[in-house]
Amino acid sequence: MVLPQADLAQYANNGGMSAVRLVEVVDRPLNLEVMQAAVRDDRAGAVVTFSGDVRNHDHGKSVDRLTYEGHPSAGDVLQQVAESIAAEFDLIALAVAHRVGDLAVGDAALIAIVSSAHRDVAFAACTALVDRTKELLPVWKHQVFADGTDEWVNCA
Amino acid sequence: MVLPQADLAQYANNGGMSAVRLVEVVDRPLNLEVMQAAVRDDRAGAVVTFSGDVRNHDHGKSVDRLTYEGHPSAGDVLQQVAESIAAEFDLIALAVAHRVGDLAVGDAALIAIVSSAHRDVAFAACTALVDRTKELLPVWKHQVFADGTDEWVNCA
Amino acid sequence: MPDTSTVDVHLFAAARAAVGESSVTAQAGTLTAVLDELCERFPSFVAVRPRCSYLLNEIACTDAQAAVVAGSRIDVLPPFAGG
Amino acid sequence: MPDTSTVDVHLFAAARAAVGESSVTAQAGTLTAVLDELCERFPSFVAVRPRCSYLLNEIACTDAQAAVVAGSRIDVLPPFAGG
Repeated sequence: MVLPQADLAQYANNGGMSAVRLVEVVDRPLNLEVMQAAVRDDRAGAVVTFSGDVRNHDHGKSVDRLTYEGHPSAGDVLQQVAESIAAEFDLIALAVAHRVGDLAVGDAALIAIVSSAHRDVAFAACTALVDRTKELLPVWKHQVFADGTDEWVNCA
Repeated sequence: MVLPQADLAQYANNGGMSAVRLVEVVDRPLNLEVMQAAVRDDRAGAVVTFSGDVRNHDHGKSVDRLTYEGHPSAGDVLQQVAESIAAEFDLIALAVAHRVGDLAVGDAALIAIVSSAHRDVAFAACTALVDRTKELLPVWKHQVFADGTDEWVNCA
Repeated sequence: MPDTSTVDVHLFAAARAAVGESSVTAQAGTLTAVLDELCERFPSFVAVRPRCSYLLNEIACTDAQAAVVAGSRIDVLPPFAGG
Repeated sequence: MPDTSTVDVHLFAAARAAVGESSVTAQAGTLTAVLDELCERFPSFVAVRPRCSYLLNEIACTDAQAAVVAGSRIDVLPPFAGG
């Protein structure tokens, strides 16, 4: 799918070797240890990891469970997002994964890891990776609340 | 030790329940899994982890090994730093640990983890926790290079 | 043989919930004409339509008057909510 | 019985490396007088001294003229380099 190409073009700014080590959109639990192992590199002084987990509440209501649905292009889009971040920041390694399917409270929906020689770059790149994934990844969240109501997030 | 009290006073701004779950300065490998487990909380939507690892290079020279030395007050100071961050940001949980003694390339020297309901707060708090730890923690780094030279970092 | 006067519309998330199907066929025409047809057939889609973005044969399409020729594929994408 | 006219000076990291000992005793007086004595006895300490901060009985001391009475403890702290 080419949906985000126009959006992504503004971010790419070099043609260096890519730091992208692992990108996946998967229907199973995300494995933080495997992802952290994938970015391990003796040149890295700073590793920043973001884990976006299912909260037990939203808009003041108690969340029972939720489902993420992905568009068939989600894996390709996440790869493009990862490459755009790797092109923009001076990174050593990057790994990003989004889970789809049924998740329970506490489960990780999105894990993003970057490493760099320096911490300021690593923090900035990880923040941008998460922001851009949320902006461009064609994934949807359906929440079911403890009171039996439900919603498609951002579409209520 | 009361060294950083004056520096820390400016940061404390509320008397809420502390999110601090784990603080340690230890002479053994840091355990990322144990620390991530310590901050687990169903209210948390965003967990940001920083790992400061021993790089294989510095100032363009190849690093062979290094030693961190801590002042006896380091544990107390790190506790104060952790409490100051917990008071300043709307966090759910926080864990921070610094290793002392002999480290090899790739070993984690500092691990800082924060969780919050929202990612912007978690990124800002983790960045501040790392910055403040580096500023105030009475710990010193002695690097030995592959060429046999050595240095006390920041004191050359 | 496929019907040579229709297009395939694939619906996701809230759009699928509104229509009740993950894909439907509609008459070829313009993007806006296809969406008008969906609104007529599936009144719940009226509220979702303005929030969605659209792919025409896998390429983002923001031109309501774009020609949607027979055999085309349209993807109806509600606002993303990953992470 | 401890010597009642001296103070204990504890040295860390680069300061310890310069002096060659992790602690030494010096004559009571002012902070600057104690540091002057160290510089005289341990010439390598001269280069490190201006980079250090000091604790007097576990409290940060930035006043070079602070009185360091007999039995006091001084900690000599080079610039921190954690993380």
